[in-house]
Amino acid sequence: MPIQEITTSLTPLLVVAVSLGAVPLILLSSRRPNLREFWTLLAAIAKFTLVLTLLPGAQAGKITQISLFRLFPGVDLCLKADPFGVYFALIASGLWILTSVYSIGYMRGGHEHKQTRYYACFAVCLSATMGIAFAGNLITFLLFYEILTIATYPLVIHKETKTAITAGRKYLVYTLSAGLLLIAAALWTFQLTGTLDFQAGGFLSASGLDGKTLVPLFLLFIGGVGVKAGIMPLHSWLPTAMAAPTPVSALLHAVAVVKSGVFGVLRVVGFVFGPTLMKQFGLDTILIVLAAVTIILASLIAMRQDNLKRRLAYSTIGHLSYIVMGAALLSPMAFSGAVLHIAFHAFMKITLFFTAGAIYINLHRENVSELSGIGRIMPWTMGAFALGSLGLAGIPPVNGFVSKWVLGLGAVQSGHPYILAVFVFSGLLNAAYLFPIVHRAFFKPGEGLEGKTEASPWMVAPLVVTALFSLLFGIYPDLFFRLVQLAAAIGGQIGGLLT
Amino acid sequence: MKIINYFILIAFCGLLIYVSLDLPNRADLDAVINRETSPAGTPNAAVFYTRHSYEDAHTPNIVTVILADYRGYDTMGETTVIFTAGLICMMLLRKRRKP
Amino acid sequence: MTHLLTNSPVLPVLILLSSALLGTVIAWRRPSLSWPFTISVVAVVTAISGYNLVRVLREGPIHYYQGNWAPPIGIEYVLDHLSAFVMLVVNTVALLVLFHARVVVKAETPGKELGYYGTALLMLCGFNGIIITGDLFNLYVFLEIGSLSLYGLIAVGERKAPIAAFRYLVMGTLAGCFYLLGIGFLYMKTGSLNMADTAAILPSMLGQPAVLVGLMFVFLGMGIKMALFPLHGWLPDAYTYAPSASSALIAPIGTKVGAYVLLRLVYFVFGITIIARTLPVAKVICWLAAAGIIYGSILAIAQRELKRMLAYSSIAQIGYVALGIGMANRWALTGAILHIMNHAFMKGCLFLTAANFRRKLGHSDISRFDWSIRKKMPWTMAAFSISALSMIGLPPMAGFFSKLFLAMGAVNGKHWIFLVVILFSSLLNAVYFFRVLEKAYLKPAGDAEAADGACARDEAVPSMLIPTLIMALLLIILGLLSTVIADGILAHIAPPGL
Amino acid sequence: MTGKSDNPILSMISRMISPFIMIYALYVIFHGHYSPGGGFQGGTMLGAAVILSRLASGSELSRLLLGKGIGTLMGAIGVFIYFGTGFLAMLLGGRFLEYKYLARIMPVSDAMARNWGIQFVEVGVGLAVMGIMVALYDDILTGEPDA
Amino acid sequence: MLRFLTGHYGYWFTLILLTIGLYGMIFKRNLVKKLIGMTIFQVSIIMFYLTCAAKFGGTVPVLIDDSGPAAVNPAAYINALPHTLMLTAIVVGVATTGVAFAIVITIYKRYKTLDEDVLLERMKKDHDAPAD
Repeated sequence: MPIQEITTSLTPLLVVAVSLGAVPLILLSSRRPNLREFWTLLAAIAKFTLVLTLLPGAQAGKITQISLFRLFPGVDLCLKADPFGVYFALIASGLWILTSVYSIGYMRGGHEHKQTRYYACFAVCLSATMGIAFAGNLITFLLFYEILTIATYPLVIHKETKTAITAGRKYLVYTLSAGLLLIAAALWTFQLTGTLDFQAGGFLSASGLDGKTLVPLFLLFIGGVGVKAGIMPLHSWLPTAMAAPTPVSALLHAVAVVKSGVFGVLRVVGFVFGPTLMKQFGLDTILIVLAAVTIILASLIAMRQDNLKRRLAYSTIGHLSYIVMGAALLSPMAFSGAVLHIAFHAFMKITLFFTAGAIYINLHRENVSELSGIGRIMPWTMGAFALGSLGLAGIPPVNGFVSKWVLGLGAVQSGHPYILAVFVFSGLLNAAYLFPIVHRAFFKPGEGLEGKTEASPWMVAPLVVTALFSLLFGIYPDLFFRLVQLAAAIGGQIGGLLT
Repeated sequence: MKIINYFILIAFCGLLIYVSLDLPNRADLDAVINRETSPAGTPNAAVFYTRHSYEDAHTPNIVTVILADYRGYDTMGETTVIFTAGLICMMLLRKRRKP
Repeated sequence: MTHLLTNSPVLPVLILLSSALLGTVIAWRRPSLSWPFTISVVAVVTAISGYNLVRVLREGPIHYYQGNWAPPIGIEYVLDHLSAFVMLVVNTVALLVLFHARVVVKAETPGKELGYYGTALLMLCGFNGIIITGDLFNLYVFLEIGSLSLYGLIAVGERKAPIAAFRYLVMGTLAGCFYLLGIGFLYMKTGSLNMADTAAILPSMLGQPAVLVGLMFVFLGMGIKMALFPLHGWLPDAYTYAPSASSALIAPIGTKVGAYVLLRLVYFVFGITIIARTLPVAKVICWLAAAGIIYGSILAIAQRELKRMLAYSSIAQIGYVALGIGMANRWALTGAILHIMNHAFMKGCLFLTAANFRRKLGHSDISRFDWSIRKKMPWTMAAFSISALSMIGLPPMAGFFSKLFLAMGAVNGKHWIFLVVILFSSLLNAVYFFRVLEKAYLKPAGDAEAADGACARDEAVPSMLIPTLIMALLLIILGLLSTVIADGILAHIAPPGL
Repeated sequence: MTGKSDNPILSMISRMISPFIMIYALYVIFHGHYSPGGGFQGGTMLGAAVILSRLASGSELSRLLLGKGIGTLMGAIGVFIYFGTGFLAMLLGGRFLEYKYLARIMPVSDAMARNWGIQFVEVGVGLAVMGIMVALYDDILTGEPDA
Repeated sequence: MLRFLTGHYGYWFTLILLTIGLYGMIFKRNLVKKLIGMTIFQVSIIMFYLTCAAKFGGTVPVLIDDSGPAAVNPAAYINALPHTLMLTAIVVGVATTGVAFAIVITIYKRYKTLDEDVLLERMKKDHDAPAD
């Protein structure tokens, strides 16, 4: 594997700590909303800039890491900012800024209760996500993974209605059991190899293990991370959790939580098992089948949903499996496609969720069938929605096209051309369940819309921005931070080790 | 429930008889407890007491010496036990004094 | 003074004992004196046991001969890493709980402070003696001191308390008698009462019925004392009806001491290898513990009364410790000892919060909890949440790490079933703790927003709140440091055959 | 039973024999070195003597013999004598309960120092046992206070 | 065989006593009878220890010759250690019984019965609030 130079610095720790540090401030200023939300924004921006400082190193393929005290015999609490981690952290923290702005508009517009708890938990979630991104070994990963689980729970049940509470319970049962599976997997791995440090190309490949051990171990791992990644038999918490307020759905169920899941899948495939083992014992086939089934089924189910957010949730499930598929294909191109899709899908999907939230706050409508004609009164919002749906369907010039294209190339490169069929078919399905909404919004006469206008700028601005980003990335993918090169580098780093 | 109790009782009794068969003969002079040294070669406490109690404490009554000197700590312990009992009875039963 | 410090191993027990006597004499006329006196004494004792731990870490195990009679002639105190560590934990928890106890005791057992604090001191004295002694019969004596005080501390409780105490007394005395009978058989075979000496002699008479039955009786006795699954009958009522202060004092420490003695005897007297070759005690312990974990957790779900729920969860938690003892490998042993510490703090914290609820709300009935108690006592609820998360075993709380070690032990020993039990049980814990948390934090739709103002802040007094919060804080700190502790202290515990 | 017994013979006899019981108890305590006996046995007898007078002539009268509620205190003092003896040895440079160090403050040989130490201890035990016996009797007789 | 019987009948008596004590503790529904069973149990354990202490030709453990350790013949005196231990055990038993009776008196004062079955239903009857 390529020798990477490792520098020690506090920055990863600061990235994790900054929003945690914001929590007490947020709690203390619960009486003064403006101050409270100032803290949130400040933390968000600080976090983003801190991640930016890590970026050059990552682009140069360097690793910035810091090892704190012992967490488990032989395993430190280790935060390691490798290119992949920095990439994920960049997306999450960047989108947090927009989401915070949006949340302010949403929570105030909706006169939500317990906003302090909301912002505090939000900050904790982001810290946990950063921790997951920078986790240098499985135990650290586990630590932040569980913290994320718990910190998300109050957000899911935020509304405290019956449905929200049941959704929260379901969420807890799924994610806690997943965490337990992950614990079992990690400990078993430790028993087998004596180390848990992530390593490009996988550290399990060093130990000569046979399929009888590896397949169950792999299934344990996938069970552990697959719940958050929404792989098909384990997905059903995700649509239920849409009971949460829209910003939560937006950030956590399009960016932080689910993306942590797929991030975990990529970590497991690329950094625990490694392409070689995956291929050798046909573990990739398991993953490919799961992903393909999920992609198709999710899209099919999405078509039958009338509730907009549920439809988006199923679309999310489908697109997460694109990423899983990219991981399973085990070729450099496929990996970089998956990595790209993490970012691009985040932009598109967050746009759509923002839109749904704006519609809900503005018109109190959340069913597709009620959206007739709203395009005329909310042109910006629905325009953004249209862009997002184009992207999800994979139609140029929106960024969804780029990542899908790279994924397709990866499929060919890794000798699974038939996967292309899956991609194309699901693309059609995407179009089939998203375009009708756009059509209905713009070209059907709506009723009960008299005197309604565009939603508050606090909400419209972020969603327009994300939509524009999607467009720009589609036109010139390497626009910001040379994301594509970074993704390609990561893909090469993981997939290039296939021997 | 009663069946279980009977079972417990019978099991207990059987266990005791089983173990009693293994115990050395009563008052047997060469049972382990009466030997000079234990199987591991360490001195046997009981014999040591018998031999040394007088020269150690100028007290013929071996029991007294063991009670108050060799194993005096035990004795203090159970003096404490009985004091504990007194204290508890006081706590449970004595009329509270008016403050 | 320096000379006294060379006697430091025996000092905690002596100080506690003498101060129980002095306290009775001093506070005879003025019972109000007894609380400050007790607190200062326990603080001193805690400091000394901390000093002992440091000393052990510096000098290695210390053997202290009472009356300078070398074993097996006399009684020896063995201050090794294990005993020093457990002793420090026990005294720290007791210090915090007793600090918390002042208001509760004055309210729940008025006019009995004198006897109460004296008995508490004697209980601590007994437990310290049990932990540190190296003599089988001396252990029995101090076991009786501790148990008698427990009966008393429970019996002063509410109306039903004496009945619970009586059941506990009968069971406990039976346990003591079993223990006495067991060491009687051992004495008949070995002619020695010293632990190290017995451990040296036993291998020569491996597998003889008397030794095995002796082991069985000792195991039975300790099983009752530590409320191992089928022998737990006394526990729920005792914890529920005891005065809040007592249950907060007993739950963290009482059963742990039984578990500690079991660990001592199984690992250091009989030796795990001998047991493995002759009698499947280790296996039995494992299976009983696993059954107890499931049983306790499920029954805890069914309870309405907070203290009762905690009592059943104690049965489950002691199961973890027993499981760690039974699985008999280094990971599991470390996990068990860590869990002795962590559970002491968790349960202590939980019972302290229960006491705060009883003090402020007048009840600790889960079905009567609602969102208002969070408004009334936010800090107590915060402490409760932290310790609940810790009980469930979520990072970064302490419970997570001890369970991690135990699970690693299960993996290491290839006990897949026990691994499943350990992991699955934390889901059950989640069920019965989140039930309480939901009630406390979520407002069911329908309650008017206006009612928010209705329930003003009504937090427990500082003397009750501070120890609760300290414990909650310790849960996080100890959790993150657990591996440091394991490497620094517990790694030195080297029972033969491990 | 708390009232004065109206049976003259009982009170007469008890008052006659309880002093003798006490004397014998003291003998048992102090002669424990040379014959079976010692603190417990003697202490129990002392307690028995007091309890006998309690039984026969009621607690009002027999309180003259041993005040009510003093029992626990006596117990504490008795245990403290024991503890003190051991602790004194510790202060004088030995281990806990290492009586031979008492020779530093007593003009006797080590062995005799042990002898004396045993003596003190036995007295303490006797006192404790007697006190607690009587205290138990009194408390159990009183029954639980009406809260 | 005869040697074996003479050597073991002592144990058997104590074991029978033990079983009787356990029977009392398990089967009797009256608390005081339970206590009696408990006491029998303890006393029989004491007897067991004392049975172990015996020696053929051994006499009371009070030395009659004071001519140094070597001269003393341990076989001449019965084993004193169990006796000492049992002095302790006796006192422990007394203390336990004392506490037990204190508790029993409290129970009787509150429930006016010592029969376990009656006690259980009276416990069910009174729903008294927790002490506070």
